[in-house]
Parts: sequence; C-alpha cells; structure tokens
Amino acid sequence: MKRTIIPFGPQHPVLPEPLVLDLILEDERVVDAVPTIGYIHRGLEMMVERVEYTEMGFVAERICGICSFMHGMGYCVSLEAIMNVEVPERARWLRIIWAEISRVQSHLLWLGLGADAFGFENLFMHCWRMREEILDIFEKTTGGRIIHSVNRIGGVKRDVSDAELAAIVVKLEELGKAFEKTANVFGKDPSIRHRLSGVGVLSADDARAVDAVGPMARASGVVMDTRLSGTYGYDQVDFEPVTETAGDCLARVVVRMREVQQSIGLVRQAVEKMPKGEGMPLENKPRGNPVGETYTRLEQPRGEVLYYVKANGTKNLERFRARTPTFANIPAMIKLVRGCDLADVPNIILTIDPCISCTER
Amino acid sequence: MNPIVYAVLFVLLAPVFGGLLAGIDRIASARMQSRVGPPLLQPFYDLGKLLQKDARQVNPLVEPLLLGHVGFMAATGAMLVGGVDLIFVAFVFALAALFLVLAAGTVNSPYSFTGAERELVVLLAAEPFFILMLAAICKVTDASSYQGVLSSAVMVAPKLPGVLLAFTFVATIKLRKSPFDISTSHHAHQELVSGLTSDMSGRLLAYVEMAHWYESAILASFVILFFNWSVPLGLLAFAVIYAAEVLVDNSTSRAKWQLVLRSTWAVTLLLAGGNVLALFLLK
Amino acid sequence: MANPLRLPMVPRALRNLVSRPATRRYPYEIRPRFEGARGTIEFDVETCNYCMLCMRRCPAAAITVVREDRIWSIEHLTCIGCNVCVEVCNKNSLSMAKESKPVHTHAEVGPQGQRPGHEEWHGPDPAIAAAAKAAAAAT
Amino acid sequence: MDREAFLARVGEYHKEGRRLALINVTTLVPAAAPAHGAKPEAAATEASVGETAAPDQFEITWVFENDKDATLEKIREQVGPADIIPSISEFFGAAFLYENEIHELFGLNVEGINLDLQGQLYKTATKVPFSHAAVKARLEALAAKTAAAAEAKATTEAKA
Repeated sequence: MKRTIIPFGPQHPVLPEPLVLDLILEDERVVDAVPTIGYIHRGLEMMVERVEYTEMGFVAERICGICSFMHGMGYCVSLEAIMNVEVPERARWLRIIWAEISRVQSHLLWLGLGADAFGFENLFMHCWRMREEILDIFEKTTGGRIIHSVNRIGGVKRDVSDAELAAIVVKLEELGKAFEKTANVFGKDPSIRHRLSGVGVLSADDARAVDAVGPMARASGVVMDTRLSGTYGYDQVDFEPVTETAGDCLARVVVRMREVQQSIGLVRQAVEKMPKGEGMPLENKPRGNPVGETYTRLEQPRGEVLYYVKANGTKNLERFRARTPTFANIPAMIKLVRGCDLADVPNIILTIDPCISCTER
Repeated sequence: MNPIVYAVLFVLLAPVFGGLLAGIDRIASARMQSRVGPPLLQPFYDLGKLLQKDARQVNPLVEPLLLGHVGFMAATGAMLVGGVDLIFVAFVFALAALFLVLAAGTVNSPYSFTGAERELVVLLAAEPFFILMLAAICKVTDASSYQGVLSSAVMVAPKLPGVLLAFTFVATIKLRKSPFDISTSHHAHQELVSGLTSDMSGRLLAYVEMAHWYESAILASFVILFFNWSVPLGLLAFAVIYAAEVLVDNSTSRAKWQLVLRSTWAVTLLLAGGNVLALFLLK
Repeated sequence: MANPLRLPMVPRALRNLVSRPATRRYPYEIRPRFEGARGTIEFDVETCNYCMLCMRRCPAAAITVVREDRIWSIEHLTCIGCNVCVEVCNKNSLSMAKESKPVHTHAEVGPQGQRPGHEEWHGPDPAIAAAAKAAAAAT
Repeated sequence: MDREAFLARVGEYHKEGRRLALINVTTLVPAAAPAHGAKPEAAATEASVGETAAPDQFEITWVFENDKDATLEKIREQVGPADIIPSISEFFGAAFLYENEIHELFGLNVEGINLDLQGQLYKTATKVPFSHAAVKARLEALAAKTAAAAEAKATTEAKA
C-alpha cells in the first residue's frame, strides 16, 4: 500500500494557527499523526522575570486573542487568592457577564471556522456577522474588541451602567433568536450531517483516558464543567452543564451551539441578580508584594484552563504557568485523527477548537 | 456563415463570457452571504494580476501541460460550434480535463497529487454522463454536429428532460461548485489547500482560470443544444441553471468524494439512462 | 437520514440576495469607534513632570522617559493600548484617543533613526520653564 | 525521588478516576538581585514557599483533579538536572505532551514516554530556555541593567 505523508500546517488555511501535523496516509486513510508546535512560542511565561506582577495580567491576556478576557481574569483571580484580596460584588458579577459574553463570542467564531472547514462559506459569514455584534458590545463596555484590559488584581477597571446592561441583555436575546435559525442549519442540513455525523467519535471512556476537557469531553457525555464548583460567583447562578452523548463532530458542534444559548441565559441571570446602582466600588487595590502559590481553574470556551502562580515576595513572580484547554485536548485530537479519512481531518481538528497560540504561550 | 468563423468567434469571445459570468457569480455569492462583493470585472483584474506575477515552476512539465489544458479546452469549444462530430467533442473535452490532472500529477507535492487523484475521480464521475448526453442528443435529433442539432426539427429539451436535470446535477462538478468542489475550490479552506492548483502560481494559475472560463462557455453551449430552436432561450436556461448552482453552492457544505462518485453515477443512470431508455421503449 | 433535498440555508441565501449587505465598504466607509474605545496614547507635553511612572508601569516597555533631558517618547507599534499609563499618571498628561492611528506600512526611519511609530516630545528645559513661570507670576 | 512509591501513588490516582491536570516545573534559582526591593509579605496560601533556596534544583508538581468534587491532588518533588524522571504516560494518556515539554524547555530527562517527540515539540530560539544557566543569565543581565540605570540616575542627581 502506498504511504503518503501530508504536512498539515503550519500555514494551512483550515487552521489559522501554526500547528503542524504530519499525517501519514495509506490511500485516503490517516494511519498516524505526529504533532509539532513551537512555531509561535512567545515565551510569555518567561516574561515574569521582567514584567512586574501588577502588569503581568496584560501579558496573560495576550496568551490568546479569543479567550483574552478569561486569561486576564484567571491571572487576576490567582493573584487575588495569593494576596487575600476580596473582589467587590459588582465587579465579580461584571466579570461573570463579560466572561459569558466572551464565551458566546468564542463559540460563534468557532462555529464559523467549523463551517468554513467543511466548505460552507455562507454559514461562516453568518456566524461571524453575529459575532461582530458581540465585539461591538465589548468595544462599548471595555474599550477593546479583542483585548479588553479591564481586569485588575482586586477587581475591574470599568463600570457598565445599569441601562447599558439592560440593553446588552435585550441585544443578546435578539441575537439568541437569530442564532436559533443558524443552529437549525447546523442541525438539519443534510450536507453538514454527511460531513459531521459519525465522524471522529470519542467515547466517554476514551475522553477520560486522554484527559479531554471542555466541550470536547462534554460532547462525549463526560460531565465536567469547572463552573460547577461554584467558584468566582458561579454558585449564585443556576445552570446545568451541556452534555451530549454521541461524541462525534456533530455532537461537539451541538454542545457549543447549546452553550451559546446557555451563556446568554447566564448573562441575563447575572444582570438580574447583581447589585444595582452607580458608583459602587469596583476595585480593592492589593498592598505589598505577593508571597505564596495557587492553582486557579476556570471554564474557558474551549474547556478548563489551569493557572499555577508562584510568588516569592518580590515584584516579579517566580513562576506563572497556564495550562490551556487546547494543550489538554491535543492528545484527544491525535487519537481521533488516527484512522479517519483525509477529508475528515479538518473537521476533527477544528471540533477540538484548537488554539495553538494558547498552547504555546 | 462558415463554421470556421463560429470557431474563431468562440475562441475569442468565450473568455469574455466566462469572465463576466465569474464576475456575476462572485457578486451574487457575496450578496447571498450578505457581503458587498467585488466589482463585476474583478475576475479580469485578477487574471491580469496573475499574468504579471512570477510563475514558480515546480516541474518544467507543468507549463506545457497547462497550455495543453487551456488549448484543448478552447479547441473543444471551437470544435463544438465549428460543427465537428459531437461524440468526438465529448472525448476531446475529457482529454482537456485530463491535461489538468497530468499537470497537477507531475508536481511531487502531496496536496497537488491528492488533488489530482480526486480530480480523476471527478472525471470518472462526470465524463460518462457527457458522452451519454451528447449521444442521446444526436440520437433524438438525428444529427451529429452542433449546426445539425440547431437546425433540427425536433426540440431536444421536451424529449430529454431527465438528461437536462442530470446535466444540472453534473454541471455542479464542472463548474466547481459546492458540494462537489472536491478537487479544487475557489476558497482554499479545505483539507487539500485548493487541491490540484495548490502548486500553480502566476501565469500557470491564469491558464487554469482561462480554461475554466472556456469550460463555462462550453457548458453554456451544451445547454443551447437542449433548447435548439432558440439560442436566447438556451442562454436563459443556462442562466437559470447557473443561478441554481450558485444558490446550492451557498447552501451546502462540501461533500466527500465517495458521495460525489456514487450520487453522480446514480443520477446519470437513473435520470439520464432512464430517460434514454424510456425514449427507446416508447418509440 | 435527513431529507437530502431540504436545504435550510436556501431561503436565507435568497433573502440575503435581495436585502442590504451587512458589510461596509471599509476604506471608503469607516465606522466611528464607540465612546471609551482604546486607540492611540496622546501626550500633553505642557503638564508632564517626567516622574517616569508611566515608563515603569508600561507592560510593553513602549514608553521611554529621559528625565534629565526632558524627553518623553513612545513606540506606537509596541504600545498595547492597555491604558495603564493613563491610569497611573499623576499629572493627567496622558490620555487615550478613541481612534487608532493608521498602521504604518512602510519602514520609514525617522531623522534620528527612529523606528516607524516612534513619537517623541521634548519638554522645555527646567531652568527656562521655571523662568517662564516666574515671569508669568510677575505679570 | 522514590520511583516506586511515586508510580504507585500515580497509579492510585489513576484508579480513583482522577484526571491529569498539569505537570509543572519551576526552575529554582536564587534571585540574582531583587529588581525593586523585595518586601516579603506574611500572607501565604501554601507553606512550601521559603524553602526554595536549594541551588540548581527543579521543583516538579504533578497535579491531578477530580471531576466530581473539583479537588486537586498534588505530588511535589525536587530533582536535580541529572535526575531521571519516570514517565506517567502509561497511566495518563495526555502526559506525553507535558513530559516532552519538560524535556525541551527545562532540559530534564523523562524516561519511558509513550510518544517521545525527540525534541520536536517546540521550535524555540533558545534551546532549553528554562535551564538554570539560561534563567540565571537572564536574571543577571536584568539586574545589571537595573543597577546601571540606578547608577546613571544617581550621577545625574549628584550633578544637579
């Protein structure tokens, strides 16, 4: 049998990220895949040697352009835990609101990219058009479309007026209705079913064995959602983690589509439950330098992210480590790619929602 | 008029037709995706730009083979309207397409090579239909040349509705529209990175584009064969078919090659074959 | 198996065909940015007291302040627009403009060999400034 | 480190159904010179800090988490640059990425990875960017720069 090696990436249009997978093919069937990353290793973790802990949050935000809010939040939450800083209540709610809006944004972006990978350009445009409205919300409330820079250790920098928040909820609910129609296309279109249904099946046992996280694990029926632990204010909102049981590419799409609606609901809940009023405290400034270490877990759009921060009493942290969800999902991806058709490779790779920039820090 | 004049006119005007068609296609596709879209003449600007650019030749054989591709495509059209036997035209049409496969196959890159293999599959799916279609048209009209069919007393479309429907289906392959754009794609977001054209650049890619414009014009001429009593009606029918293709292109994802092969053969056999069989039985 | 002829995208594609496009013809039609958006850092040379706080807090090391020569400079291409310098400035000399400066496309080199995006201000000599202040107070 | 006890403990975590959350390495380098004057604070969430002065050691932490009660279990070891670390990839399939990373970024030797990428995972400009030598060199350069700046400032102030 003839063996071909297809170098998938680093400049492959299917994935806008520099991951290399050497696909070893027998005819059209992939028998092995060897990953190489490191094309954009930026050494952000190394920057703790130079950047002081007060500004490291901005560096952390730049780990990823899609989950930038969550990365900034994760860093600040870690430092707050080390330095025993209490975050004002309104700031905590604002963080939840922004985090959930960014989950909607990330999932819409991903659904578009997924549509593009199986050659559905029109659907891609529709998803990104909806995402654009969310980026507008971010620009209005935080000042940045992608990099928000509102998180500070001890709180958030900007307030959003109650009227603005109500308007955001209305806007998101409208968006949710419009999204129903797009979700209908993803769920019902026969050509999409042909490409996704039954492709790249990850069983629940396999998902546990390769330590998959986030939507990847939830689509295989593994109930894991870091928000369930109720930290950072998530104990005050009601939600059920979205799970599917099929474990194929379609299930992973469906999980993310349902999470979009779930997050819109969470934003509504948060706006209803948060304390109202102008001029409430938003930030408790920390004092002195941090000593100690902590692990922080957050549920990012792509799955669970884990930060390890170790401070030694100087202005520079001793160690800052981010284990991003893509890093945890790469073994699952390699497992799925083995044995699939060449035409299914882009779909499988994209349904783990890879973010190599995250992975390489 | 002398058939030679038709042939010369085809060679000269078909690219204009194909280019304008591509321009309209791009605007219509953009509007369906609620984008503004490029100007109408953008395909010509693109072609001009491609011709200006350096061509990076991976294998010196590629350029002559691509010239053969575009040359035989033009020749197919010229022979078609120039009055050569239609069955012969069908074979030259297949040959022209084969040159593209060869050009991509000489490049020793996995994307190009896999694209070439897929294009072969696509040829395998589409070519039997074209031969069947032209044979059926010849049979129905008792003519063997383009002019013969056009001046025939029998109108083809009412006799061969199944074949016309099957043509609409198979044209998706030839027009390189989703869901059947499996070997190449106008938007490169797929596993093969634009498939068999992935190693062609500059004027080499311009040849491929030119050949595609000729191909569109040939397909339009085929539709005219179905509406042999009135050329404007034939062009109108082609416009309708093309609009349907653009709509389907914007409403489906890409299929895998197994499905393309199976569905095309099923359609060829059921619709076109059934239609021809019915004609024989009802006679 | 879903009905292969039921394509849910068809009606939407047709509706889009007759409705207005959602995109803008970008360079000809520019959407103004929202109030409070973060764009380019603007500097007021009159009020700065060259305390160097902005330089120390800048996470991207985009700002350079030379106190003794009264030079305040910023590399706009290095600036990440985090707004920290504006927040820490005691004299309110810094502000964040709503709009971003256009991206430099040519590697222009300034008269002193500066990189593109480099901008610098020279403050008045402290002695001259003190004299001017005294003169203003006298009149 | 006690290899047998370590692997037994990892196997136990595996049986309990925990997942591997992180394998983290910290290069323990005594700070070259505190950049802006260190003032240690009292509030520490965990007690392990303060004893990090061991020269040329790495601190490895294996973190295992539990989906059900969201708890983290940690195994922490200090190893030297020459020590051989046993791979846990036979228990946890995802460990190979972390272990390759440890090898490439920290220069530690991990034995028995089920998918050894032979130093091909990262393509970094500096080979082994977190080795003791590399970290020390960077910190010293930084300290020298800070000292030079302070000196320049002092001379200008003296002039004025």
